[in-house]
Amino acid sequence: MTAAQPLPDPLAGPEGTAAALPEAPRREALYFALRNKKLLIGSAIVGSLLLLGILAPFFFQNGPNERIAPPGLEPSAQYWFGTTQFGQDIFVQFAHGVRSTFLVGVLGGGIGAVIGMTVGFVAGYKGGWIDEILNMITNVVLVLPTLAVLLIIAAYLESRGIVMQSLFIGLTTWPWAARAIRSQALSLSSRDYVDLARLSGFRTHKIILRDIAPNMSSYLFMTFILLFGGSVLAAAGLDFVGLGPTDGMSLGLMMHQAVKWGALQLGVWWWFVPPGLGITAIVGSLYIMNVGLDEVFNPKLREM
Amino acid sequence: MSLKVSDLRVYYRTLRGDVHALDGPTFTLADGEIMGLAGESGSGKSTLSKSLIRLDGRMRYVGGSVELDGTEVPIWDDAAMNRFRFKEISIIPQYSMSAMNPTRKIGVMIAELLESRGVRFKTVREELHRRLELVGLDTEVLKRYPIELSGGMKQRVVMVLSTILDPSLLIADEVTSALDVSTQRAVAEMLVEFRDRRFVKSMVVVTHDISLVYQIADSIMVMYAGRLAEKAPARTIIEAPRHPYTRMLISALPEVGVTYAEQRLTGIPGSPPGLLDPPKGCRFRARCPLASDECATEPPFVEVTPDHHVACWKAE
Amino acid sequence: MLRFDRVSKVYNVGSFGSDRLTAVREADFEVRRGEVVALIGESGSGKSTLGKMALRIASVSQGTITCDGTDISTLRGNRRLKDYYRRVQGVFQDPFSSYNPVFKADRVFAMVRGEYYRDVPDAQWRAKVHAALETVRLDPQQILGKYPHQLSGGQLQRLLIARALLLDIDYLVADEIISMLDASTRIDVLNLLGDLKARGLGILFITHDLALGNYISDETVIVHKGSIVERGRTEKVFGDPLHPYTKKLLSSVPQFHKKWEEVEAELKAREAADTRIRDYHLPVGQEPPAQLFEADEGHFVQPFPHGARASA
Amino acid sequence: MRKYFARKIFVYALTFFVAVTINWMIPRFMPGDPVQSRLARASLNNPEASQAMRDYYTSVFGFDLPIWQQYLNFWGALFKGDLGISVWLFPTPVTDVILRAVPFSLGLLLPAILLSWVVGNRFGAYAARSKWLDNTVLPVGYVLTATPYMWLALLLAWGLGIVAGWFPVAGAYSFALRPDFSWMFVSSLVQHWFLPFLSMFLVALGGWAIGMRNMIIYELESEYSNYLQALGAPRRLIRKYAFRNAMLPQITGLAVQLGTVVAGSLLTEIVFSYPGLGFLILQAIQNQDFFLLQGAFLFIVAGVLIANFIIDIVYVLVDPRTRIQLQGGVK
Repeated sequence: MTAAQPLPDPLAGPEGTAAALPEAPRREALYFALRNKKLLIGSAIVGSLLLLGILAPFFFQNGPNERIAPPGLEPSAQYWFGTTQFGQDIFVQFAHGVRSTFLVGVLGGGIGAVIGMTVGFVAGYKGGWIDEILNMITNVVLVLPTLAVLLIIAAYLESRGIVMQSLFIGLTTWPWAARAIRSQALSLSSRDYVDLARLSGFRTHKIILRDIAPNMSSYLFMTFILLFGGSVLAAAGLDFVGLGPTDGMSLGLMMHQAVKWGALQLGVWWWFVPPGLGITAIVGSLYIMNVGLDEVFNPKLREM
Repeated sequence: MSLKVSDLRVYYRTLRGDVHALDGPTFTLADGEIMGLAGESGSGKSTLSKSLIRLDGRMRYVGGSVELDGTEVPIWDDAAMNRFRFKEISIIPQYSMSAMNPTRKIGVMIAELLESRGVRFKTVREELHRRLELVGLDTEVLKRYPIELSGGMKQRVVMVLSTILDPSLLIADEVTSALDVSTQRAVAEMLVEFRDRRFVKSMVVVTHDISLVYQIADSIMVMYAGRLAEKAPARTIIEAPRHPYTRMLISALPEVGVTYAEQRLTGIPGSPPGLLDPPKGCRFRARCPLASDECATEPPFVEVTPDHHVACWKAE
Repeated sequence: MLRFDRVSKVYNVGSFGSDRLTAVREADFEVRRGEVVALIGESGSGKSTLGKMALRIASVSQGTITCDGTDISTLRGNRRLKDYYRRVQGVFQDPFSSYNPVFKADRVFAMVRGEYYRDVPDAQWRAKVHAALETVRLDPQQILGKYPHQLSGGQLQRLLIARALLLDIDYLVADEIISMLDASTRIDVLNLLGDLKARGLGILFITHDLALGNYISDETVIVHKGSIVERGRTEKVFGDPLHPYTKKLLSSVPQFHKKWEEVEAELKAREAADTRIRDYHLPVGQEPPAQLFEADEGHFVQPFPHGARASA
Repeated sequence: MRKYFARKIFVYALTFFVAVTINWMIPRFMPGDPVQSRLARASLNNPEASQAMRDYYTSVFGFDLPIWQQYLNFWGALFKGDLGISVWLFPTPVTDVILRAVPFSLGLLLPAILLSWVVGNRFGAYAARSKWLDNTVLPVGYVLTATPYMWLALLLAWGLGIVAGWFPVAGAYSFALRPDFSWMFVSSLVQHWFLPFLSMFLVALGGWAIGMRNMIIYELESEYSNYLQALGAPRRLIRKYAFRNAMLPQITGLAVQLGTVVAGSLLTEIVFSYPGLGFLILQAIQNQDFFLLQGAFLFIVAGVLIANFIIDIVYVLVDPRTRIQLQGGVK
């Protein structure tokens, strides 16, 4: 969550270079994007896991909870990740788990991003008492420990689905994003071009959407990625405690079952290693991608 | 001869190649001389002043030499330069208001800086107090944090600190440009006083405001597009400039008493050339009303009358 | 007439507006069509706030600003505000910050068209744009379709003036529009304001630079710490400055052909020779009122203690 | 200064109020009347507990009372420290059950947070030194922060506990021992404590290292660093200043990260069956002990709020800028 400057400041460069850049800023970003190792490696890992999550389940004849094999098999050519104590194919579970992980990330991160952006933009642009009140709300939700709130809500829900879970996650993880976007929007809204948009008769929502947001697009995208990662981890925690979706499969639920049925004591490492590895790979690659993006969009970091 | 710069070339590295920000200026600065270094943005004036003390990460030394009091200054070698910095060459930066560590008491910061350069703080403490009082500050400021001082006070502390070791050369980088009219005069006059009291031997005052350096400088050097255009005593530059750029520039500047209704001024048409791939010959050629074929060759920076150097074929 | 009638601006600072900060105190002056008024002050004087209030970017705390008789704070709703902006426009200090860096520079024209000239056919619009560009002496070929960073500061400021002209405005608020431009080109942009004046525009030229204000304006208003200390015809204010602050500014501004000491000596000599009886002197220690005293025909000064030097 | 803290306290009080209100609302307004269904389910399993629950619900919720009266009663009980009776450990009051678990949670949390903060900051400052270090420390840091707490706990428990056999993997001390101050008991306590501590420490470490690395790069590019470099100050002095200044935002970061670390400790305790609040929560969920769950929730919220307030005080003490601004000493 570094404070990223969204776009190169045309006045910040050394003398003469500002006038010497003939191309559009976007094309320049692409140039750096294609040469940034962190971005390329990160997106390769996320991309391949995403493909696995989307496509693999279509090729399995069996569902993730079906007992189709001898229990407790080590990884082999037939069962790539081995089987559980109940004879479920761990690879099948993994693929389904990856799918729901992405779903939670997109939904939870998306809901969090929408709330965070709305609150942040309105507070930062409007200022005054609207800002004071939104700030207060943000601070209250910010200091509430997210997982504890989610636990208490989930515990009372009779049936839990991924969508419901994502909704609650999104409702609790937005405050830091709102704060970050608020301060960016605040500094952008004092730029002269915002005043100029007002002098052109633009209404508030139009100014936010057309003039402020496009200048932070990279920043907003990076915020979404961080919220995505946060949602995935929060969901994994809930699932692990046993408050995950009541139907279906998730990576957190796999770990929950592994612990519940003594995989640790029995030494069935292939039961709990893949799900955690999957989460770490997805979230970690997203974070590293984010660093890459930051380097692409923030010229100061390029020199490092 | 205090400072001697010969054919200094410093470029900026960019994606599309080198920006020829500083292309071979050669000049000297006498003992006790205050030189105003004037130019528009992209003229190379700040590249030149920065080069004399510290090249930043994007700047690349290409060639030329700098000599101070007869000693070669290794500006290409960051580590070797440390010997000269502060003690021989010092700077009052443009960002004086934020040049001090915000979380350290000013006195502690100064002591730590001095000790780290091998100077016992004890030996300069009294002189420091004297100079702070000279610029109108209470020595109490040493016990304060920067945030407790006004912008002007911070700037004065930095002026005293930068010159406390009596450097031979001081670079004052746009020190007055962030100030209001009513305070910039005091700061500018303080610079002269520093020279008169021999806190510094000679000084380069970098500015975009010729009328300001005219008030305090002995000589003015005008730069254009990475090269020197003209250097002469201050009064000569204003009253009898020889380079067409200097002439046109001066006649484009209004001063109190000149009005649109009575005496319409005109600017210089066009804009400076890009320095990524600078044009051959005189760089002012494209905007110059006097330009002719000979201007396709680069004019040398020559002394046309004593102490008056011009780089123009038309300057007779 | 764009008239400031005892206009004040008070900012609420601190949490829930617990502290107050007066940025402008009972400013009273006007801008007529066909006239340039220079509003001169240092940083923190409140000069930009006055400009922002005239542009309805900042609200007026007390007093009224009227545009040809209409109180502009009563212009509520997007439609009436847009009508106002058709007549009053602004150009700001930083040409690079005035353009949204992700769009091409000529988007400022497209914005105007989208809000005001939706129904104008393409050909007619193009003619209008070209006419405006010609007024500000820009070559459409060199400007249209470029990104802001590909243009110079001077070109960008001219482009903004052209944008304002598309709306057929009566008044222009020019806030430090040339202070960030290079010395060799800034004068041409300033001259442009003179041309616009000749076309009947009223211009509020906000600046910290006395020489620029002196050069272009008909009327001068000097502001100091939120209050107007002196105003009148430019030749009067510069030729016969009354308020100590104005004198201090004049003796501090660096000139070309005179050194500071010479200017100061001249001012002193003139002051000594001046034997007029001042009836706007205040007893020492009395707070100066916001209302100005008419010292000479159309030349107003804020009363100040006798023998006072500048209080800055 | 007083105004600043009054404002902070107001936000924390408001947060606590919101938390209590959530706590009260959820059982009341969840679809399908969960209270009745819990009562019904509990009465099947444990008739005695069911009676206790019913008593508590009537006194606090008083189903026939108007809503606002129920709400006030809830607060009244709360102020008396009455959070109900635990069903899981019937008939111990929830407050007692929680107070017994709190020391274990704090014993894990405090060292893990503080040590990871100190060590992480050192690593981060170190990483900013060279491109090579940066390219190793940074990815490792990101992978660590991306690791789910329980997964690293599982890996350590399996690797160092089960396979290597160096550390026990369940409980806070050996089941064979009774708590006393003997050498044997204390060493057993430490042995059991180490793995959960280590796993929390490692996950939190990454975040601090990354934060510090970013902050210090920012500080090294700041104008005071530039000025020092121009005056030929040695790198040592410049780094020292940058490090100290970069620490300040990291203190605020501590407050922001608190919720995440606490959540991590809950999950870690579950893996190691470590008898802190996390383990209680798992038991509460599995045993449908809702009083216990809600009580634990309130304790966690209160703890986080108190910690936030302590961090606020520390920050004002260490950052001269804030301190001076709050004292109104800015000229």
